[in-house]
Amino acid sequence: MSLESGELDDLTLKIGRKPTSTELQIVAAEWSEHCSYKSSKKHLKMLPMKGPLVISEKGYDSGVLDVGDGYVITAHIESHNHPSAVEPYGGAATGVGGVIRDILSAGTRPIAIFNGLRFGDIEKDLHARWLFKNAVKGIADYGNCLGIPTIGGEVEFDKCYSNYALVDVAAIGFGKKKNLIKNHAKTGDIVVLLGGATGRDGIGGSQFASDSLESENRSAVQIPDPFIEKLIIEAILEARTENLIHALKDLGGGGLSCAVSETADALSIGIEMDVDKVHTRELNMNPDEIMVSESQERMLIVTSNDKLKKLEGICKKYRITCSVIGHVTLDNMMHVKKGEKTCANLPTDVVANATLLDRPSKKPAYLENIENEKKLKPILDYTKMMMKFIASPNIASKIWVYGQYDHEVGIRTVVKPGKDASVLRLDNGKFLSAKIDGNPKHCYINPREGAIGCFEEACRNVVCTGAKPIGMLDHLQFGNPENPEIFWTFLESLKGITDFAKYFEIPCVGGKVSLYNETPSGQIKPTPIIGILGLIDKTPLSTQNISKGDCIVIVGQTKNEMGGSEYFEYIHKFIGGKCPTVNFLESKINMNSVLNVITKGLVKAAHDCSKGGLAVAVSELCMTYQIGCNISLEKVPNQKLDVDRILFSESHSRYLLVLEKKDLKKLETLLKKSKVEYNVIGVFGGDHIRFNKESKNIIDLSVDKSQKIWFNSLKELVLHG
Amino acid sequence: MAIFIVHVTIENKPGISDPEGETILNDLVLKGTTSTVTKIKSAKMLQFTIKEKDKKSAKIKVQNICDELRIYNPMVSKITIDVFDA
Amino acid sequence: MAIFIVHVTIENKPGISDPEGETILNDLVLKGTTSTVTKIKSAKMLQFTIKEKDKKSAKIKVQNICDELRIYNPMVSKITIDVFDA
Amino acid sequence: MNVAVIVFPGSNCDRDMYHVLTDVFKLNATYFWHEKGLPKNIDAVILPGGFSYGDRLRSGAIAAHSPIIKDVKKMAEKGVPILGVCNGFQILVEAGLLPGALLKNTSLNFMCEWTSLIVENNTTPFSNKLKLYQKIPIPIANGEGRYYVDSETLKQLKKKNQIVFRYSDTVNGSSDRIAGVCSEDGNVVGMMPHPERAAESQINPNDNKPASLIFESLLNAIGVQN
Ligand SMILES: Nc1ncnc2c1ncn2[C@@H]1O[C@H](COP(=O)(O)OP(=O)(O)O)[C@@H](O)[C@H]1O
Ligand SMILES: [Mg+2]
Repeated sequence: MSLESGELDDLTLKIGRKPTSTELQIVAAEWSEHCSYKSSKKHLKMLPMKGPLVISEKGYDSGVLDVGDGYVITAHIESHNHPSAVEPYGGAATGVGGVIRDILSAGTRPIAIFNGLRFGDIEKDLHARWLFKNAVKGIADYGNCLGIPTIGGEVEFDKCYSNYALVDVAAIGFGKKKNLIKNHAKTGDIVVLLGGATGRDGIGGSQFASDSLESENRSAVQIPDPFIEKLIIEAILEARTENLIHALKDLGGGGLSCAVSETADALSIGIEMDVDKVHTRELNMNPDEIMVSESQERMLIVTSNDKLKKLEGICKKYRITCSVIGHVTLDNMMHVKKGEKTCANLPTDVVANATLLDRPSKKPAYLENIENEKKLKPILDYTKMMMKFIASPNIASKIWVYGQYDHEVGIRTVVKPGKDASVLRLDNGKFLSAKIDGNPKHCYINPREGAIGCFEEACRNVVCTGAKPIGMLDHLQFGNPENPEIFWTFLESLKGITDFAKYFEIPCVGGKVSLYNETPSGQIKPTPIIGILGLIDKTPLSTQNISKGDCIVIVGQTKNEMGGSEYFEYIHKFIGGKCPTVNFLESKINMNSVLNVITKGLVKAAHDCSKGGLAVAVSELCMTYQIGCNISLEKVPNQKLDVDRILFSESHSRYLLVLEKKDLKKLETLLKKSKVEYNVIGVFGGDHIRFNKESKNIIDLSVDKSQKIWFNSLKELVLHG
Repeated sequence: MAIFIVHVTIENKPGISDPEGETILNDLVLKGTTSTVTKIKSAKMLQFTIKEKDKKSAKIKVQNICDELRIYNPMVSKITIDVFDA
Repeated sequence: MAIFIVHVTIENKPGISDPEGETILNDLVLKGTTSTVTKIKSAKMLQFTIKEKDKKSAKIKVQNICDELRIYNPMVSKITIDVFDA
Repeated sequence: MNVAVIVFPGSNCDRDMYHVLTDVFKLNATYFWHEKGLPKNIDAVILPGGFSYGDRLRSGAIAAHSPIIKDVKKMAEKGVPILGVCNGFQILVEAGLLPGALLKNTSLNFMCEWTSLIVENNTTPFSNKLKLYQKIPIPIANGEGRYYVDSETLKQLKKKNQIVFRYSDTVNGSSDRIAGVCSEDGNVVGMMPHPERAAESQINPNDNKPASLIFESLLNAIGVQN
């Protein structure tokens, strides 16, 4: 672990002397990209962070939203890409552990986990398959053991992730507003480290996450212990209820170095600590190792001496260790001692605030001609093509994944995974809907429009359950920021997200930046992920059967925007074309009208149109509800497109609505009034999914057969190749 | 050709924690009546039955299988291979 | 008193199916390049470090622990105990 | 009427069970930490699901040695209704209160899905309100849920009417599709599926009545009028 060249001078200048070895380690951890956001922080300020429901407090690692009646939800997103790429099981599992502790730090109980998974081409690449299988198992074993339901996510495969993995995890917490931890501390308060013992595992992890995998330090593996984490959750929540916690911080990247310096900096205090007081797992750990170890399942608590006994009692009950490692001082210094000897004594604001960078950016050369389309080979048999498409890893049902996650525990899950967004019931009678989405294929072609598209897609998914988006989480994952072309794609995505968030007044309540996502074969495609939280005041739109004679209505225009579509990439092996663009006004009108008709109880089901276009969205409805349908493609509002473009364009702002015929008039009146583009495109019934154009049949799938393939192909691929 | 039984023991590398072994020790064994146990490490074992010309080649084959098919992840675990006559 | 390492191997009794071993054999090993493996059985191993006066007493102690604390479930599993010098 | 909900380190369905007992079925329920003893005036005991001791060694194997299990055994002898759900079932089996073993699912994966049970014995304190062969839509969520008994024990189970619930389809490879069993006296019942996840219409996409009857059976058994 080391500082970059200029940074050593910077540090020496700031503290007026040569740093000690421990100081170097502490600062290197805290000034790493992962902990300091030095490349991105200046720019992240553009995101709108305030809103009527947002509660901001100093020192929170997660966003807090007021959901009324004295309750709050908290949310956070993290990734664990580098560790998962070398040890998918432990990397993914400890990723879940980390984000859960961020939720816990606010004093709320974690109630849901989301995961976004990205790997290379699992059809051909055995290593990618191994990574995928083990990452899923890691998340399952960790979340299931904690008893926190993993209720949603996404899975995507793309060659750009070969020999690599993107593992994103988001978590949601819930609690009483009055129980939120109001981080504070006063001189004489004590600093307690609670949880697992500190070992040599994960040393240098945060810096590892900030390096490219090429130069990886493979010692940074972390072993998950969900059982300890579960006990920590219960102990912390009990201590919170008993008012034993003044300030709370989880230990993540950078270990004690970051937790101590950031807590001190956020609360404008100093902390003096002794590494000999830290409970360790291995003998003879030196101060440097103890300060930067990233051993999992640890929390830092500031409390007062008179509360210590009670806190120790709780820890004893839950059989977890807690050690008093230091105390609060007045001097805004982070003073690390080993017994009597001083190892480090640094101003906390110096440690916690790396010098921010203003990196150069430049539009990448590859974007020059990316929108030009090549001539495609005509598809002779669309039915056959659809069967192949439905079985393809990106389109196939992800039931093999979410079936391994306990998504029911907590008995809040009203809408289960497998639909657009999952919905949880809250204790105040309201419902929370949430989904995360990313789309690197779109973002590669147009980082700005692609990122906006992810944002809109996540909103659409939440809207389809009847929820109004109230908050957003963003996770910006890019390659090496020192490359101006990469940095340009980062800035473009960020600007797009900012513009959309401002237009829709959806505050950003949390986020994360992960850079240096590159492998020897190159940079990953820009992969921003957006998580949306939506609130439902009355009833969510949940499972009702679709019956014969029910109508299907599409809201929104289908446009000639095939760039980055699954159809271009999977069927035609072509990367290019113009990617879908969101028209903000149209997006807003469509979103509001769909919410309106759902709230009025007019629709039985709503589904958004996204990956794979209309053809896949309609088929998903049919396969999920086990019923056939007849679709007339000429009725789909579009820009005079060929059939394949109507079928497979991934234009945004489109929704499919299912309703009883008797409600159609009312629906049309409402939709007309709000001036949305829409049309009735077909009816349900029978056991075949049929797409026709001017009475000519284009696609004809048996519901049973396609459903089997759609449900099973991912599992078959993973287990039996 | 002869038949061999090959035991592959997969365990965490030294220095890497073993939460399962620790829990079995602290929450079960040390709560029992025997107090002379000082450590428990958990491991996984696979017993291969393989037809090869000799012990050496049986061992090499199994080692290759374990490496190629990622039966274990060398980042976290190490394996020990013992060959026995069937 | 001396220190011994005692290996307890817990495996399914004959007749009890072992889906794990079968899956590793069929979906992994036999799809690879080696075809001489005819069977794979999975087992769990616990390595005890114990302080006892001799090997024999180490073995008996561990056997007792396994029986009393139900380290294995006798309806489905059997154990093998091997003692080594530390 | 007082129902004890036992909490082990790693239990994670305790709060769900408590909610259903108290908020839905208006029973008096109390949590008991595994190191405590059980008072005499307990009318029923429930061991909820979760991952006691992180499922280490074998699910339920370590928790079965908890101090409270001694009292649970005493209650079992006295005929007090005792229900183990999921990990609670595994603990009862490991503690020797119920026969058999719970092995890894044949899929080798954790499985969380909705399935359907068939009632095979409606004389226990947890099934007396159900009809024989009635179907119950209910979710499972486990990794080691494959119930196993040897053929001799199976014969005994059948003879003594100890099979309480069967899966209507082959779900995880359980012997004779067994999903739940009871003690010879019938007062101790263990089941892998989660009735507490199926008893409310809001979270049950199918029909919550049958699963509710499991709790109403308990009300009936301990003499609560409703
Ligand atoms: N990794 C995962 N974990 C849990 N649920 C998942 C995962 N991947 C997909 N799902 C679920 O499968 C369904 C379909 O996902 P996705 O294809 O991403 O939907 P959409 O196209 O609507 O964004 C959703 O309910 C989603 O939550
Ligand atoms: Mg969707």
